[in-house]
Amino acid sequence: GGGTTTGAGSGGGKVGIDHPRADSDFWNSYIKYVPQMAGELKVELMPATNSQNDVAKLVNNVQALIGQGAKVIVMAPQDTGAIANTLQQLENKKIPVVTVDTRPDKGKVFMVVRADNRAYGTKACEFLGEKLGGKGKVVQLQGALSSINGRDRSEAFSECMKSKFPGITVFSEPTDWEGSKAASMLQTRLEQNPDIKGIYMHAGGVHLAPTLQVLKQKGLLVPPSDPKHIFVISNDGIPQEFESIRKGDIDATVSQPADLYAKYALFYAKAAADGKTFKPGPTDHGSTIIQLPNGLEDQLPAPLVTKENVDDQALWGNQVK
Amino acid sequence: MNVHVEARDVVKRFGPTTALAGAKIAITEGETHALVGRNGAGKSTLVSILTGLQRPDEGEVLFAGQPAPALADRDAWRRRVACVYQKSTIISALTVAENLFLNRQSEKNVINWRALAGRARELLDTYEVDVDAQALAGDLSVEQRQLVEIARALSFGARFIILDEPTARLDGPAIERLFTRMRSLREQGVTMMYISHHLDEVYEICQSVTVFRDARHVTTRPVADLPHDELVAAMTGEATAVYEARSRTPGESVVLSGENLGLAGRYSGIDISVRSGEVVGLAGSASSGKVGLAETLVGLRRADTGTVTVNGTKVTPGDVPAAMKAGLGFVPEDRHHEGFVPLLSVGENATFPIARKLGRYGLISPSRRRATAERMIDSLDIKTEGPDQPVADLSGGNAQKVVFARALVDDPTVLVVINPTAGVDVKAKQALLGAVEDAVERGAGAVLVSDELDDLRICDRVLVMFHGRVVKDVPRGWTDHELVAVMEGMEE
Amino acid sequence: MTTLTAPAPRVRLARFRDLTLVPVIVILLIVGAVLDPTFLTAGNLTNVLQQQAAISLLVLAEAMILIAGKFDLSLESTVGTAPAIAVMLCVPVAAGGFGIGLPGALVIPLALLIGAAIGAFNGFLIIRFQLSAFIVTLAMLIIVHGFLQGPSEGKTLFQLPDSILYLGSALWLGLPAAIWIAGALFAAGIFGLGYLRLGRSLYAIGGNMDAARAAGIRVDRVLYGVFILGGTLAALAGILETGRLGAIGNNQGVGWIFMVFAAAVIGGVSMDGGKGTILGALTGVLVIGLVQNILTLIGVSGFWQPVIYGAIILIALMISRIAGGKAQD
Amino acid sequence: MTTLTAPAPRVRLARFRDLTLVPVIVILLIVGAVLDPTFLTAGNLTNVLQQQAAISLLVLAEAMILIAGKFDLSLESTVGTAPAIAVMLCVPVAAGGFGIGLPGALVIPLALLIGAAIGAFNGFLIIRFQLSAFIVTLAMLIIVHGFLQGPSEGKTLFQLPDSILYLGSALWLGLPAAIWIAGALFAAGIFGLGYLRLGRSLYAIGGNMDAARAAGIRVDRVLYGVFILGGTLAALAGILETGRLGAIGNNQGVGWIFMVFAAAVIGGVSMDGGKGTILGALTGVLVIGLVQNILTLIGVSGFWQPVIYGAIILIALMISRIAGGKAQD
Ligand SMILES: Nc1ncnc2c1ncn2[C@@H]1O[C@H](COP(=O)(O)OP(=O)(O)OP(=O)(O)O)[C@@H](O)[C@H]1O
Ligand SMILES: Nc1ncnc2c1ncn2[C@@H]1O[C@H](COP(=O)(O)OP(=O)(O)OP(=O)(O)O)[C@@H](O)[C@H]1O
Ligand SMILES: [Mg+2]
Ligand SMILES: [Mg+2]
Repeated sequence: GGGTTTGAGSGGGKVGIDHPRADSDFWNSYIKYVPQMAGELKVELMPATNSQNDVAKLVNNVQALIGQGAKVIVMAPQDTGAIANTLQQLENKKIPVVTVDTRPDKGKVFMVVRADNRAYGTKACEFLGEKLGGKGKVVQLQGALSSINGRDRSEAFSECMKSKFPGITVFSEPTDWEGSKAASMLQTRLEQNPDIKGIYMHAGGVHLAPTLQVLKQKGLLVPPSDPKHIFVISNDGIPQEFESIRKGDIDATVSQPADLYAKYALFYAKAAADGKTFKPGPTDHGSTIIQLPNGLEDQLPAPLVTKENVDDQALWGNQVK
Repeated sequence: MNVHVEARDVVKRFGPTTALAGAKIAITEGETHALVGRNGAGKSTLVSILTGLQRPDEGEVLFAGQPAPALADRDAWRRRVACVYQKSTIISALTVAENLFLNRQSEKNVINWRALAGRARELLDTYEVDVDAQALAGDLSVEQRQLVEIARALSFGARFIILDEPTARLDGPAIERLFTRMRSLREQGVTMMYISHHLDEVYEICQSVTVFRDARHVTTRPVADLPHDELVAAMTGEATAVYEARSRTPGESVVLSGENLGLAGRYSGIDISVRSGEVVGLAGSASSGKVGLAETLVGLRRADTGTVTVNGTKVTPGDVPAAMKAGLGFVPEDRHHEGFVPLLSVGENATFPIARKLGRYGLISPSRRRATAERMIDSLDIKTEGPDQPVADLSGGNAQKVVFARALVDDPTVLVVINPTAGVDVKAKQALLGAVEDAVERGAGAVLVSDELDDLRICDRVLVMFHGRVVKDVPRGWTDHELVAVMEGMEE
Repeated sequence: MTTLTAPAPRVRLARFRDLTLVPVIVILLIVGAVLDPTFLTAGNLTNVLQQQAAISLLVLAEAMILIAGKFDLSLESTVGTAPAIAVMLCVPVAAGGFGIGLPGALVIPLALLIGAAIGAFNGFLIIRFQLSAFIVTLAMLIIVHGFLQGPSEGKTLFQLPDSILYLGSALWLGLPAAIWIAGALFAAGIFGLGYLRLGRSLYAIGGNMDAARAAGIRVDRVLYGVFILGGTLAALAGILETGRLGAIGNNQGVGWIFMVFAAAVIGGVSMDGGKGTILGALTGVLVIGLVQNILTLIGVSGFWQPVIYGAIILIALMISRIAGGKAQD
Repeated sequence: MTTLTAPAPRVRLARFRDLTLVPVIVILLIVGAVLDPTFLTAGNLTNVLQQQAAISLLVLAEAMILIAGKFDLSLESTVGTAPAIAVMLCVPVAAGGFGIGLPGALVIPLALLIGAAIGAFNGFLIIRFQLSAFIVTLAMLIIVHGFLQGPSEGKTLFQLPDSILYLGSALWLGLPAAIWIAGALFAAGIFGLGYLRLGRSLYAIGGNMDAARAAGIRVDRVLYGVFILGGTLAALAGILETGRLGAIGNNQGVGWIFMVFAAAVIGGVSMDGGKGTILGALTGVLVIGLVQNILTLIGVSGFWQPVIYGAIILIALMISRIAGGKAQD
């Protein structure tokens, strides 16, 4: 929209932003995109806070941001229940909220910017199911069970497997987003079931290298033409996953659009500050806005990346360096 | 004659306390030199300075005329001086053998445990210490631990040995054995510094004596030139009479009794009853079971058989609070172990058993605690900055007095004291024994367990134990010789 | 010599040892005011206190347990599990409950009871079986958290009975109720450990358990009491936190225990037992709260925040060491 | 009397106290074999050992530090940070490096050096300034982890010099090199703490520091050595882990320290210093590793896994308490 201002204090007002964590590849790409996109969109950003994956800290940070005069808050609550009170306070203060990546269970939000995590799980299920021809054994390396995104992915994956590919046995391993646990569990499971044919990793950033390392040690890192090949699908879309796809080490990934997260979080924040409103329906950027009980959600596309489209420059993983 | 060790104008302060104020000592080569003084006079502080554990604030230490080595150079210190410290330096989690040869387990790099055990056994045999070299030091009795410390200090082959109250925890025969060793070391030309509150020991084993009073040097003299009362006067700064046990007639009511008490491995078949106004002594040589029995009476141990009655109340076995509630006060054997809480103040340590009387509704009134504590400090003559000083900062003897104060603070009807005068100076010893007698005169009954015959003189009768049984009930008027004979099992 | 004439300052110093962190707090207040104008506003300082209210109750509990010479790591799990189980006992299945449907008014007493029960079980294992407190409560940390994660299947509980939300969100006389509650409990703790027989016995037990026993203190009973009180306080902290956040996430309380220890130890409570005061622990909590608040206000990069945070803890530790004058343990 | 006549059995018992967990291990082996046929295969047991190799080095380090009466929580952060910084010193900017470009062959010595430096700094604060080891190393845990997160900006390091991958992934004589390395280091530890004067001095220092000092042990120097060795072992653990995982994530090592303590304490090492053996600690590691393996094999629901896991730790603790016959601390 037009009418943007650059002067401090005038126009829409300051946008306070809280980052959810600093220790994962995906979020760090997001964090890097934020100032860049703010520059492009001419959003007046306050210094970002970081809640280190802790809702209690998120609540504290938001209080501080309000105290410092934030007019809009962008946040990515990893615990979607425990911010209900904070959202209530923000509503009382008439401060619109844009949430990224997660959809709060309760409390008003101006816009939820996220890709559908259930869709990730389903996409992964469909990919593996087809590759395996509907039978065999697969392992899913879960994130932390207390994380909503992890749960959405694993529930959707398991449900889809049950309904669409009943011939496939799924082993679910809770790794707490830890590479070390992922490696140990995968290794043990492969020992027990040498006929495992597929792996779904919930987070490429932490699961990719350990998985490859285990497969390499077992001599299972072979091209798809080899009958020993294990099909691996990842989640995130970081550059290393693309590289592995090109090399043929893994077969696919679901690209979670870090750049779009940052871009549209700020886009909607600015719009909220400017008093704009939105309605459900398709958008101009290839996504759909849906109605939630407590607000709206812009469901950004999360493309499946395979050897065919891995070099597509539109993928965020091909843009970062 | 050469001066072997000398300390000059030593000043040492601990916060507001001045432990040594220009003190000095000079020890001639080959002599056994006594250092005496009241509790808190600064003896142990001098020991830590002479052994290089602490740096004096002022003054210097010389060995054979040469300045002492740097504090960091422990090996050089250890070549010059070996020491039995007043505070235990035994490491409980290690075996006796390893404690004996700590940090010198082997000549070569790799330790040969079998050889080490052999050397330890040899050493223990030499000093006639009846302890298993392979036992964990933590499992030993206080006395056995002390013997291990002595054996270790003597085994270094140092030309100068310091013994800081080595006999406070030993019984007669063990003391005799120690003296035999010391004499033979002296014949080999070893110089020794000996600290004790048993002045007769000073006369028996030492050639000269230095007296400290109030952190200062008072006098140094050959023991032959310094009669007993003059020595005591030098220590206390005033003429002090020898303690006279008082006589009294015990009442009729039994305030403490044990029936058919037995504890496997310690004692068996014990019946004991103490009347109001009576002091009953418990004597016996090492391992006679006397301490175990006393600890059972107060509830520190649970007997296998039998019952204990305090003041008419049958006490649940092994329940100290119940016994105390029934009117018992006691002094445990090992003050460091069961005696006091080092970080807490003198006042608090002394008043724990009467906390409920220092205020209502579970409250403690600090001012009343202070007043009570000041009274105890006064009556037992505890050398401290005041009721608020942590007990950890007190000298050994003064800490013992705090433990004693705790036993007396509730005006007990029954008093059980185990080696109560261990490490306590002459004058204070009189105060402590006097306090026991005072309590008894007020109608209490007391059990006094002691390895010191002098303490037992205040007893109306002494029960002698041997191998876990009471072998004789000796009435007042015994001679040392008689009593020792019974204790050694020479007479039935 | 000169020092001998002045025994009084010693005593006074000893009393002030609780307050060695006060200069640190003053420095933080000045630094904060300089760095950000919002900092010294009543609103912001109230926020700091409210944010620290729940964790401060854990510090209070842990300080008492440490003074008594023991250890409890499981407190952090109780913060989430006690209110969560209580809620699940009350709300319908649709809201994540067990379907037992106890009245919602019972939720607070239930939560406190569960906290007390966890504390009692810890005490039972540690006192009766003489197991290592550290490792028992470490195992219990895992187990108790499992009892939140298991029944809730990792989901956040956000349909809560109103009663459990009240304390953590109400205002009393213009200040959050949580601040009043924490303040009152700290006052009680300072008083209890300073002037009550029972409170003083914690120091005796932590300082020398055998001597405490020989002085007639019922050591086991007191220790049970401390563990139970600790669990109850942790449950109360959980209730306050639940009210503040409006829901019970699976991670409620997770990771707090390190900060709890940091606050207690910076505040002068010894890990070896027998040393420290509740007032000191309170100053420790305040230091941690102020540091966090300032770091948030000035918006230090999330990546480097831990380094600055840890460094400030170290500096506070050194100041308290230098001011306190004694070696720490 | 009775005790005096029977010294022999006592000694034997003392020697076997290291092995109180052996029955637990035997039970776990039997249970595992019954529950899953894969369990007792050479392949699976090798996996267990390989999975535990890195963490076992931390247990070795922590056991020594605990025996010497100290504490080091920061080891877990060194596991990630030491190799990561070493890698960043070597790899180009594009791969996440600093652009200094040291030769890749240096990466292992560099990592070990960084680990040693972290240990030395811990020692410096604890020994020189007499600060509480618990809280210093807690702050260092946060700071050291920040030194991974800060420069890497939270990104996983994927492009590593080959040399750092070798040890954690190579096979020697058909077994993973990590197992040989951990085995050799444990053998050295058992020997060193059992038969060398230096090793024995750790027990003396942990048992009674004043007595150790009086016995001529250079307490400070030994303690520095222990902290430095601890940091170096943690760095080596990090190298092995890096090789096993093929990348250095921001969470490498995070959360290990609790398991490290659990293994050491179950294995009989006292938190109070002066007690325990390296062999005992090793049995503790094995118990933890077997429990994790069995839980993975039988596929217990992730939600309830912590409860079972914690309960097994408690049971192991009780068995080791009963078999050991002594109160724990
Ligand atoms: N570490 C310390 N801190 C504070 N004061 C101390 C410390 N060590 C000793 N003192 C004080 O120094 C004085 C001398 O103590 P020292 O132990 O040398 O006495 P002592 O002559 O050995 O007495 P005793 O016969 O009772 O053993 C005492 O007043 C004691 O309280
Ligand atoms: N903790 C213990 N465990 C087992 N046996 C012990 C223990 N302490 C002492 N004993 C043994 O019990 C017996 C009786 O000891 P007790 O202390 O009651 O006698 P005692 O007359 O005081 O001996 P001593 O004068 O040597 O202290 C001795 O054989 C002693 O070695
Ligand atoms: Mg002395
Ligand atoms: Mg005895």
